[in-house]
Amino acid sequence: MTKPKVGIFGLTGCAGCQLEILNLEEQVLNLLALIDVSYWRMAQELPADPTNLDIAFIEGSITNEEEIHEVKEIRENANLVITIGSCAGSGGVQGMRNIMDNDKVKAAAYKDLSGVRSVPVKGVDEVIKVDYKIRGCPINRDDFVSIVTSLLLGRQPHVWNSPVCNECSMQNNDCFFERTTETPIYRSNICLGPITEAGCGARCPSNGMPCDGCRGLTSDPHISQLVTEARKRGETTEKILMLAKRYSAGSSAVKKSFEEMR
Amino acid sequence: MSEDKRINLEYIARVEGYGQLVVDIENQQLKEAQFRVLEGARFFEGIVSGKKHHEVPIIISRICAICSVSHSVVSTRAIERAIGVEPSEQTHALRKLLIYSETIQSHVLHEYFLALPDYLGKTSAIDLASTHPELVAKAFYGKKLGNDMQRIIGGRAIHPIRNVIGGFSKFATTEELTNLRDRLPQLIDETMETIKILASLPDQPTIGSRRDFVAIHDPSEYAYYDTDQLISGHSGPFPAADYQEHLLEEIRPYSHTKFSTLKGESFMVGALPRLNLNHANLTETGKEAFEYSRLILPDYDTFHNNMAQLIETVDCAQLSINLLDRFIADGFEKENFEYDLHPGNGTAATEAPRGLLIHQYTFDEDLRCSYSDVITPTAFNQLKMETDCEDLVPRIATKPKEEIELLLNMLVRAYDPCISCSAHSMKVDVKFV
Amino acid sequence: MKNKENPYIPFDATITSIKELNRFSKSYRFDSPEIRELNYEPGQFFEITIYGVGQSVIGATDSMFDEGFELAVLNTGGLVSSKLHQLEVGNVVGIRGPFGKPFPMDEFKGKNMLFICAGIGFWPVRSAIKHVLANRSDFGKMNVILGVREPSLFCYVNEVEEWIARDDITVQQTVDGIPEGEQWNGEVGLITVLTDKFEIDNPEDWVVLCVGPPVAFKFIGMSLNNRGFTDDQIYVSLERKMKCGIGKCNNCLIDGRVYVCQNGAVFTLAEVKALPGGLD
Amino acid sequence: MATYHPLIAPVPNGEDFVFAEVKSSKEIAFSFDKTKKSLKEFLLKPEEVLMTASFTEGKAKPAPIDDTMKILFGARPCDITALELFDQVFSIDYDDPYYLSHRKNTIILGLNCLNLCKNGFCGITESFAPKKGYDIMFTELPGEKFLVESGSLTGEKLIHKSMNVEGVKEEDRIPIIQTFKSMNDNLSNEKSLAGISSIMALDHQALWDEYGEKCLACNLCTSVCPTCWCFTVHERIAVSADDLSDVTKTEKYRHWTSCLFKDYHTVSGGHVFNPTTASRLEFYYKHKFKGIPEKFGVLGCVGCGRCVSACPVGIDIRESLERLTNVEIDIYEPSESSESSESSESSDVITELRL
Repeated sequence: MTKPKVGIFGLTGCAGCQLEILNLEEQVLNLLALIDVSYWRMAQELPADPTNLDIAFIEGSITNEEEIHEVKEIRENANLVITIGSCAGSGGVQGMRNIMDNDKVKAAAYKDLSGVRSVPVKGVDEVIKVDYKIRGCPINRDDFVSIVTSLLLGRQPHVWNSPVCNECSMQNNDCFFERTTETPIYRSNICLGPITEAGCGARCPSNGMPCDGCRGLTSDPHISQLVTEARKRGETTEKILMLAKRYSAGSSAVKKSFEEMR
Repeated sequence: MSEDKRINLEYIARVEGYGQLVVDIENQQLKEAQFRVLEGARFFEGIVSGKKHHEVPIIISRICAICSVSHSVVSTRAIERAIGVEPSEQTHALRKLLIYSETIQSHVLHEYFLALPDYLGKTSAIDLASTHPELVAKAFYGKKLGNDMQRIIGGRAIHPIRNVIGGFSKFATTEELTNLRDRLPQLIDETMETIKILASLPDQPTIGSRRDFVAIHDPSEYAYYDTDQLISGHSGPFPAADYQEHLLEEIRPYSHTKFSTLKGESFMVGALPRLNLNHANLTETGKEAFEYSRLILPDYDTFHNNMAQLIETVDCAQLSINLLDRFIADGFEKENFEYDLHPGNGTAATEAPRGLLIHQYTFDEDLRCSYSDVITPTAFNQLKMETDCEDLVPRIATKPKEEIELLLNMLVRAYDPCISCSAHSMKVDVKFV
Repeated sequence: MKNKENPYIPFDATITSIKELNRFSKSYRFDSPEIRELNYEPGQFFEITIYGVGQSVIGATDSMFDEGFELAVLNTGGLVSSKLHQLEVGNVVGIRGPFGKPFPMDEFKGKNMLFICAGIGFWPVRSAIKHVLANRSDFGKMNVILGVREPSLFCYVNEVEEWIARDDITVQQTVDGIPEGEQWNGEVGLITVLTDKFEIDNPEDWVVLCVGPPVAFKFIGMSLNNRGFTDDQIYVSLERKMKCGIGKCNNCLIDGRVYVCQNGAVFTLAEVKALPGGLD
Repeated sequence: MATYHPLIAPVPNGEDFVFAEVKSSKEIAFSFDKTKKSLKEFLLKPEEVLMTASFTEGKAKPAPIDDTMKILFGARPCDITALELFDQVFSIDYDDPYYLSHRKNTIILGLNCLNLCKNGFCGITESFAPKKGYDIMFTELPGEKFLVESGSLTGEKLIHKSMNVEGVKEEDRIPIIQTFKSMNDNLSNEKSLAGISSIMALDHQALWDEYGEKCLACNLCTSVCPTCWCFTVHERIAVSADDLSDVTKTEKYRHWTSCLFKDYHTVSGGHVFNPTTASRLEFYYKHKFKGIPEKFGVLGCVGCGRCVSACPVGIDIRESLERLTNVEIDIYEPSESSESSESSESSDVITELRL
């Protein structure tokens, strides 16, 4: 087996997905026995070679013209392009400014906007073809390992195709919707588990917090049913949709799913 | 012989996020030094506006993965102050434990993978693995332990889940805590050895400067988490809530970027400033580590931030042992989340691994965020990075270009800068060379 | 399978040859000690496991011991079929089976046989055709109708030509259309253009084996009804999601009660029509 | 013997009770309504590896089955009734070695209900007094005593070995007989699901459409249900982030799935057989009330009401059964006082059991 040449790229984001790869700890060395990392700015000194890649992993979302140019270059230089995390997959949290009053958002962050150049936040697949998306904010390392080994063995990565509720209900978690008691001060009374793709092991519900949809929609999201139920609990449609797009306002596909629902 | 050099360290590798240091040297004189951030703006203060109190910490921790615990902890604390929540002592202790975990994880990552390779003439941690496998093994041990602590206490290594407004949404089991407790002494021993190694390396770079530093301060302990006071080396303590009056932000003519200054001067935040200002409260184990380091305080040498991080790693490990012992013995009390929330303004200051981190929020009648201000350590340090060039370049300007590049790289890396976190608050003006 | 200790465990089989059937499909021949012991009948199916990838249900495409054990696979782009298309001679896969009810070939003895094969439906029917050819004197007349989307998608072309050359079997073929650049001198139109004009004398002497997409059953059934066939003379094979193959996991249930893997996959059209959702 | 086996029993979990391993009888919640989930997770694991093999070489072998003997205390009559179905499902035509091994190695200690539980309607489904399926059935008697009935040889041995048994007096049985009688009288005398299977064959599209509009397809109902056993089977490369050393290890594993998921009805190539939630709910009800009775001779519902408690959007199986059968089903809300009151006292008897 020849070692595939891999590049790991970061656009705009928190670097958490790359850090999650470093969090493989000593297994990073075993990973390096399987792949040839020829470009990874976070962990390597120059010179690095971002050309002729078998696999390019991209983290972070597109927020300016330079990044549009950069991803196009990555696409030209890589056989497979895989996004890691919700920023690269669907815009990430910073994408929320797409669906807010953009001028107000910018003004709240900077007093003088003259030096700030930005474009609406985009997931990478808005600009180039993406072969696979590793979901989550952040991704989890088991997912990453499973996908990398799948690719090495010429196997398509596994897709869950069911909601977070599937994994959540296998554990002894309390359902956030089940309870009619008052919502505690620290959390929302909406759980996005029913419309969010599984694969995280129901991480947030297992830690006492409702799912906030970081892995994106399932292939069969029952959005209107969720909105109906949440409205019964006193939420406005607008707020529910804002919550549902927390990690995905930079994706036109997600936008379409919500429009279809209306 | 005079030579004009324009050194452009684009993509200073081995820092989290992407930054650029442009240094113009003309006739062996520094003409201009600019530290720039290449990442796109994310407008976090804008994004959280209008969001409910409980949504803000989840979103704001995404500013930076490596400091996500600090952002989560400082934002929940600031919001609690704003809306009238006073969590239990247990919650404060658990948050401290989280911060210690993050500090251990972050310091170990930075020291072994990002800083030490320079001191040992290596280009990367991977390179280091071939000649110093024992150092790499230590690095993985400490980093994994720090991460496991964050997983077990916070629910996840990156972007913790369990730390919420008013307390914790879930607690670790005694078995989990005992497992962590039993692994910490080895980290202390190994870090002590590394301190001795670093202290014994000859010909280390130094920088001649006496610029000020700032950290949070608590008279009773070496503070990492939320105090009322900030303290500076030259001018003493002031209330954390008044940070905007003391740590002024100003515009400099040569740059669009905002700079934090203390009385118009640059200052440093991070491990070295904390050590300088709070060393009296180190644990006994921490003091032992300090002895091995051979540092003499006050220490203004930015390069020594690396050593200070190692001392703090030991100190945090000891503080963690103390807290874990307590929780193993006493268990956890169920949290009380019953509060009458009200609108208001609140500030919290904490120490992220790479320095002072301040969040301030205002919430309206609807408990939606109407104002927020986040100042990250890398933003505080930005001006200091540039003034350090003014201090360092004259001493090294006659050296070959490669050596100057390496030294400037080491200088920037010593700050352990995290550019992801500064990207949201700094203006970006990218000149691609 | 009944007495096997653990019905979930496949046996290993090595790929001995691979043939390209058309640009989307390949056929695979396998061998292993277990395969040589294998006993199966036309219409039964197997579950093929690609270790570490997944499992897929595939009907047998030949008759027992004629040419060995063979399965044909269309690359749908799915997990298993796409990986199967990358495999090479010598690779190992896992096989479980046979599963399901076969075509009741013994009951058909003495009958005239009409085989209707829409698209890849040809493959499982082929095993029945070969069974009849191997026991030709047990059966009456024999007609085969083949339909594919376009001429280049016909499979087992040499074999079909051999059948055409025989005088004890009538083969008719049609294509839905002819894309530019392809040659076809035969019939053009959906498979019902052939069934619509199928000449029969005594409908009760006939049995029809029809495999294709379920949606085609509706139209073919109507066409055959018009020619005088009743629904209980028409045998079809249904496709459903199958995971365990042994009636436990419920994925292949129709109408909450009929297990395709155990009660089928072969049904008469009459049975299917009585099943709500059967023709979906 | 009981002392040496792990004991699983109901323990409090937030507002609910769940089955969990306990170290001492003090942890056991004796006065529990019913556990939130059924006991099926101990017999049909949420996820179970069936086989291990090599990616390149195959050589599949069965995964080792955890066959340590366990004792499960606190199975309610509805749970035990459901086992009658499961026992058939996993042994008919083909033996399922995983289920059968767990079943064989789990000693089931039942606990009769003396009160109707929240949302339960076992009177209608006649699943409040199973005749078999347990090793021992306990019934709480006045005076800190239990009536014990063995349902198996193991149970009988256990009773004689580990308990102080005194003869049963007829008056001891009176309260139990009365309870059972009242469940029968009040609920199933004139109310019965007989004929439900033919009712299910009729067209109830309006009902399915109405539920389809509400249903989140979250699968909480199927996951808590003691009679739902749908699973799916996948292959995976069993490489974890903690061990990347051998990337050719593979596993065939199964995990619970639900007929409410689109994926459940999707075949290779992408066709979806039950594309709407309404059609999936129809499938769900038809399986429980037509398919299962026809194949196994029992109802696919034991009236435990767990799905009613679990449903986030308030779909109530009692309401749907009422609408399907025109049989009115009493909705019972237990009051505080009607819950069993003897918790700590009764532990004495259990201690003697040396669980």
